[in-house]
Amino acid sequence: MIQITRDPIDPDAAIRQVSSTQAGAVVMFLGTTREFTAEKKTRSLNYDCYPEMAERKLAELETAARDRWPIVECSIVHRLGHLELGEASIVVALSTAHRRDAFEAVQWLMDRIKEEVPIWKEEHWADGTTEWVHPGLPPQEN
Amino acid sequence: MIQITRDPIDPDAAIRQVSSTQAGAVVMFLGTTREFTAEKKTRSLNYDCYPEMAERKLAELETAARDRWPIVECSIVHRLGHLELGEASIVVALSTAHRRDAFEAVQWLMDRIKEEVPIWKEEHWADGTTEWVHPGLPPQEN
Amino acid sequence: MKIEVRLFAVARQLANQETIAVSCPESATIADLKQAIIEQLPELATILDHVRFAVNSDYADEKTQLSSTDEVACIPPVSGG
Amino acid sequence: MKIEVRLFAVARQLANQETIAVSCPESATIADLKQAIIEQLPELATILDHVRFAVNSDYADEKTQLSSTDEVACIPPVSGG
Repeated sequence: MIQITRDPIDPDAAIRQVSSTQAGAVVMFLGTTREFTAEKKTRSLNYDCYPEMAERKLAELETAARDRWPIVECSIVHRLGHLELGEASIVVALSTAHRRDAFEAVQWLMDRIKEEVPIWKEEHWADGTTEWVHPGLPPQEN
Repeated sequence: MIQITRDPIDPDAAIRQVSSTQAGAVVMFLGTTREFTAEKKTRSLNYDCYPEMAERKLAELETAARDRWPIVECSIVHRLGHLELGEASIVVALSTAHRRDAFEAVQWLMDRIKEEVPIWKEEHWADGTTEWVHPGLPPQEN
Repeated sequence: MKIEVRLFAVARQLANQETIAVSCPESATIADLKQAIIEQLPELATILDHVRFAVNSDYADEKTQLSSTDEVACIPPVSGG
Repeated sequence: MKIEVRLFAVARQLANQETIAVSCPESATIADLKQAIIEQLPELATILDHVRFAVNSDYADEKTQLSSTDEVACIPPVSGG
């Protein structure tokens, strides 16, 4: 199941959704808003996305993961909008018969999501400035 | 935090316990009771342990994991006694600043727990027979 | 033809618009579109070497040909997850 | 001396006891204890090549020396998690 939402993420709902008597292993990744990046202090985050393409890319990645690993159930939820420190921006949870497949599949999904899915994070630094995060892009003069 | 308990495992409590504004990543593993092992059908499981040593070994493994990875918070809970299909026998959840450390640490802990911690699983097969699971031990005539 | 290009994140911030309409020759490719953007919206020039373009919600390459009905989007390096 | 050995899982099932008291020579090692178990409780002989022993909640090896106050446990291959 794929979801992009402005509501707070409920990791327990994701775990319940993927739990199954066909599975011996559930692995969950939760991305949370960290206070410090190197020495810069974050006050909050904002996430924006290209909604049609983001949903499509997430669905494609779920399908590709199911082709590679024997996944029983899979749930990917990404949050948008304003996030306070400690709040979750993403949950990826899935179940497999054996644990190695579950660890590999969740890591692969997270790696691919961070490369391919058109979602962007805006840092709201504690010093009052804001900055869109674009790995590899030279700093912009605004 | 280490816990060995006869109560049902609450994965959400483990996630809340390890979530932190110092961490950007939470990884959780949940081991659940699978219905089929190869073609044999399980009705339920029973877990027993050597309690003093199991708690000590789990605490040693948490310490060893913290020496290897920059873990912010860690929770390991193992269930004992009678488990129905789908119920969880173990949760390992931990948080780190960056996700690769969290994935590595949880996998390492699960591998070590399955080698070193004196806890045993008894299969109650659907055909009415029971069997202690001892990897590498030749089948016993009872 | 006019190509409508959706902008996100720093691209939207630099252009101060959610969508731009770019004049391109017929059967322009993504490479042609980038050249046209540099001429018409020089404020986006600094990022164009580092962005990808999507056509109808799929990543396109420099040689992808465009038609005026395509949904085109400028995708700066992503940072979700 | 008498060494009390705690049994778990299949070991407990085979011996039908939670604890066994094994007669050993003074300063016996784990290897000596195993030999004594084979003689005194032959029903455990089939598993002894595949089990580990713990002394005071730590895994011991064949050469570990025992004293009568040690807490000794027979640890068949574990299957938790």
